[in-house]
Amino acid sequence: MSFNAGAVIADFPILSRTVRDGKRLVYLDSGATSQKPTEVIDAESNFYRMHNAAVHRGAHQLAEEATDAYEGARSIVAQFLGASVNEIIFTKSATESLNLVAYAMGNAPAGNRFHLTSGDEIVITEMEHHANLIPWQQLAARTGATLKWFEVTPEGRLDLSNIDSFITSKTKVVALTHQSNVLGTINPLPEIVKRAHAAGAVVVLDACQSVPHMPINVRELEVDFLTFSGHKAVGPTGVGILWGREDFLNELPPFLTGGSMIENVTMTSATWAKAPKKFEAGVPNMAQAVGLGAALTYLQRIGMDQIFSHEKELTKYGMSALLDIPDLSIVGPTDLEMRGGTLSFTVGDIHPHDLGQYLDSQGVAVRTGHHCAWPLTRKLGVPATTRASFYLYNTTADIDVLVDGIRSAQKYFG
Amino acid sequence: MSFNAGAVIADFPILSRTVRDGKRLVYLDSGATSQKPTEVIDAESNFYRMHNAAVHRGAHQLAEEATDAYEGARSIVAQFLGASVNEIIFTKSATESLNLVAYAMGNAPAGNRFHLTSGDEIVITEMEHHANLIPWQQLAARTGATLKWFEVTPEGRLDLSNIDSFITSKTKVVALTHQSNVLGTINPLPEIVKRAHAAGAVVVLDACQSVPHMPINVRELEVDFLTFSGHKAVGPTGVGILWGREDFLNELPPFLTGGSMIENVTMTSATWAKAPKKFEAGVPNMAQAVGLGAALTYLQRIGMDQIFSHEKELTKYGMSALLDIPDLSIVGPTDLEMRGGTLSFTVGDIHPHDLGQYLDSQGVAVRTGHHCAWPLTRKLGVPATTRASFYLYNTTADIDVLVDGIRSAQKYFG
Amino acid sequence: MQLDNLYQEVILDHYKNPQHKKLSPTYDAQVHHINPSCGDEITLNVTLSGETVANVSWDGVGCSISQASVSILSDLVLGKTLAQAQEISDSFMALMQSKGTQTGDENLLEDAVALAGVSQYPARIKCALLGWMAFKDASVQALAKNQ
Amino acid sequence: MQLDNLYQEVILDHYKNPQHKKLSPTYDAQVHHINPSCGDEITLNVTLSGETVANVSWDGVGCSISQASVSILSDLVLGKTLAQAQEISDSFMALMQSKGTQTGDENLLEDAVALAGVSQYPARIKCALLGWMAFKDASVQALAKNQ
Ligand SMILES: Cc1ncc(COP(=O)(O)O)c(C=O)c1O
Ligand SMILES: Cc1ncc(COP(=O)(O)O)c(C=O)c1O
Repeated sequence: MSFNAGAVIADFPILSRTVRDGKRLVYLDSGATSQKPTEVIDAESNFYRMHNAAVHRGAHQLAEEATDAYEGARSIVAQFLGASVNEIIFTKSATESLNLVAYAMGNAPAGNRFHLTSGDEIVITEMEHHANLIPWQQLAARTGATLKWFEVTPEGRLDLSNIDSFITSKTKVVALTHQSNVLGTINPLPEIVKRAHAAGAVVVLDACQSVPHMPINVRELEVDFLTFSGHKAVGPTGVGILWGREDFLNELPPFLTGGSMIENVTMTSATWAKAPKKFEAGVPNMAQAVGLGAALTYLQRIGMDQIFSHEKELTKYGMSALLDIPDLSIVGPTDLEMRGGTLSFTVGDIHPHDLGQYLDSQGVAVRTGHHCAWPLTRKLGVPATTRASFYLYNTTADIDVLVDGIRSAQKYFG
Repeated sequence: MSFNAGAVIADFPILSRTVRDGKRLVYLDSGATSQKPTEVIDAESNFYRMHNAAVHRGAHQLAEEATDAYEGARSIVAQFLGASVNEIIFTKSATESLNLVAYAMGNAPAGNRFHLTSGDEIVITEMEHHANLIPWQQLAARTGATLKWFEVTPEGRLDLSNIDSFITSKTKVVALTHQSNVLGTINPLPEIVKRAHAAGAVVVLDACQSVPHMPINVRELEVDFLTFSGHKAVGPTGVGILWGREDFLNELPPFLTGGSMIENVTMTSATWAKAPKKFEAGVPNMAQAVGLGAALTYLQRIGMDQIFSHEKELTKYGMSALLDIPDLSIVGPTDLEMRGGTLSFTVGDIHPHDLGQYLDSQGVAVRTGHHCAWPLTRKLGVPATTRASFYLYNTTADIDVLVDGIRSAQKYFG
Repeated sequence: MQLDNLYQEVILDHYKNPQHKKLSPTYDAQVHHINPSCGDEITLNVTLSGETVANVSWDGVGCSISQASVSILSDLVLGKTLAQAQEISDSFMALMQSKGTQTGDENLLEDAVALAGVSQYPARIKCALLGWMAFKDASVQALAKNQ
Repeated sequence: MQLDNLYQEVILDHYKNPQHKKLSPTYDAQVHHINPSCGDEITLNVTLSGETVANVSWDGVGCSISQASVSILSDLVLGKTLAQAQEISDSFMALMQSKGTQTGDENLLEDAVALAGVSQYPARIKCALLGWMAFKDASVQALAKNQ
């Protein structure tokens, strides 16, 4: 391993606890949510202990300090993504971010670039998380636009064979995940973005499973909107990011309305501040934004390329160890190109829920079910899978415990 | 004082810090956001250190513990409000809660109780915070419904003289604040609720400025929806509550869509879980919900009636001390009946921003401006006011510093 | 191992040899229930004769707990009156909510007491209840239809 | 007291005796700017003669910083070419963003250097800039109109 896994583990207090009668915690559920290093936990606490006040609203010293801390966190996020500060919106989660874009587009009047109507098309994929599927279903229903999707091949890749005829001048939005939270598949963005832009569509990227795990630069990706959740990136719960191109953010109507997002208000009408304020109504999740700043600073200190290659090694090790287990099938690509550290699988007739419960008894935390991508698991013909997902604090020793656990589960339920 | 103010102060670490070259911090801006006791800060940290996992989604021990902590917090909130657990929805803020209700009503199809159309009316008041004003402006614009409002008298009370002809069978929603964040006015709910229900309208209560400060029981208030923000109730930032009657929540369509709020999902359609899950899409703000549980537990231990009477004494003391200052005018009721511990005022020709800055140099944190209730301040003919707002950790000594500060500001700018 | 409280022999037996797992061609009511968090699904048919459960059959996919539980349920309620079935169901509900403090009334619950261990695993209670909820729903519908 | 850095004598003088605070009846451009966080408002008229600022006048409500700043600005730019006004404005902008590290170019900024202390109070920078932003906006509009 090119970085010191032991030192990393020591940064995460929860990893030194035990579960189920003294078993070492082997946490392989970072795809659902990541654990937090001490400095992130402390950043949030220190905000409350020292600087807490409503940002942007007071002329007093605490309000100045709170504003500095909050806007400082925005700068960190901007720098982390290669974006500019006015393009970074703090939301509560990726789910809110995606709903924000979909609802705001629904609010766009005729003449606005984001106005949708029947005849327009929204393109998604069959491997989307419900958070990047249902908001578009709803937007389509509200506007009369048509929802279309790229299908998934049995190998767990997007079938882009008909991309040129599929994304057309009718397409207004292409919304897709960067990396599947079930399959681990990394989607071929350049091809999709190029085609979408040629057709005049905007690209909305669900980067929940990529931003925490690999170096990301929004300008290089050339997408138009991008979102991720803080809690999956060693950050606090209750904070997500929406990034958007500044001119798009200024054209997009607001979503949540209320305090701090206004320019002028009368009883009958209101006008809006510029982005990012336009999209941040109310007293924001200040301590969580500050915690997310600390999280990205932590990740950057370790190095996103280091993290990516560490996970790649784990995936390689895990893939071959898992494939050695009789009756185990990987759901998703078995080659290591263009895939991340998420391994979903089935083990013979053992129901994932039972396997997960058995693994839990051995201290191993995995996730089982449809992973909020129900249409995908249905398409792949599995009602549910077991998923092990890796992060910077995992080691091959964790994978060994997983593999031993699966083998003894086979005996237990055999 | 009927409770030990010194002991309370010791619970709040930030109150022992100094500002502006060693001045004791006199925090009189709790109307904007409250400070946090150690046990709230620790509850959030401990969640991350010990129990962090995605709730409702994993079969492993951490997920069980996280779910227990999160659902335990829901029970605390329910009990605090005299509600049942399925009626408590965790949002990110009161602003989100109010947008949730307004957007969800906008999503209601014909035949649904919450469906609005032209001919229907939404009634609000002139003293609403932007968060309880703009979402209704937007809903009215989207549905064609008419927005009407009760005016405010020069004394800062609602003018309800025409209530019977104003709330009619056309009225579908009456949305109002329990206590004004500018004037301190507590609105006469029984009269309004009775009339609204007689007309068949639902009552949405913005309780941001009441829930933290007085005993509240939703069944006794007889409103239909109620919201407040955690951060104003000694809780964390990034969490708010929406309470609604269970049958109403089950009839109301969802707002944010995504993971965990579904019953079944295909590529083309989705059905919803029951409340509260229906309204909590995505991995929730778990640590913040747990922190809010700790906050309400803390408040309840001190006693909401104790807090209310403590603030009442402070208000009495503060009101008479302020009215003693030449050129100072209170904006809002000067009698002590039906008002809370929020005192807004102007001081001669000194602009509130300058006064606030001067007070800050003395260690006193107040808020200045329109307090996100711009139509109200315009109506009252003041472009801005200075606001001192009290909470359980304030004392008459704080008010003395405020009053001294105002008097020396008069000399400074005189 | 504590896990053995959950996966008792009886449960694994029912899982491997599920009872009444073949949908009857005729029925008074058919329901389809889903566990949205894990994707388990069940279809369940009920036929009444007056107020007595004349037939129960089902099909579905799910974990050992959900499959064993519906298998046990079918055995238990078949031939019982709806009132008796209700009593059994109430008792089972209480057992599931007992957080490991109860062992269950063996006279009433028979094989279902083997599911007592589930009450210590909050995430699994919904698995155990899936079939019971389906039966409740179906019997109400069947009764309504026959009246 | 540190506060004296903010409220320099010059500022309080301009606040009490604001210059050019009476809207001219005619103008090439009139703008209305608002500070949404505190509610301060300003209306500002500009008349150009070629590329020279022939007249500036304004009215508004606001704190001493915003009122003094627009008063100082009016004095400063009157009679200057737009290029000179731009140079002054750029220099003032830089001063406001200096977080107390600069004292300002007195030759260029004249009375406006008294506002240097504002740069240490981030919440007040917007107050100081309100009039400057209005002038920038109005002069662009006036130029466009005259061409
Ligand atoms: C009366 C009132 N309503 C609504 C809000 C909005 O609350 P938040 O900003 O926490 O969403 C506030 C506080 O800002 C308030 O005082
Ligand atoms: C790919 C993907 N998109 C969206 C989400 C939603 O994120 P959140 O639940 O944090 O809003 C998740 C995680 O749950 C995810 O894995």
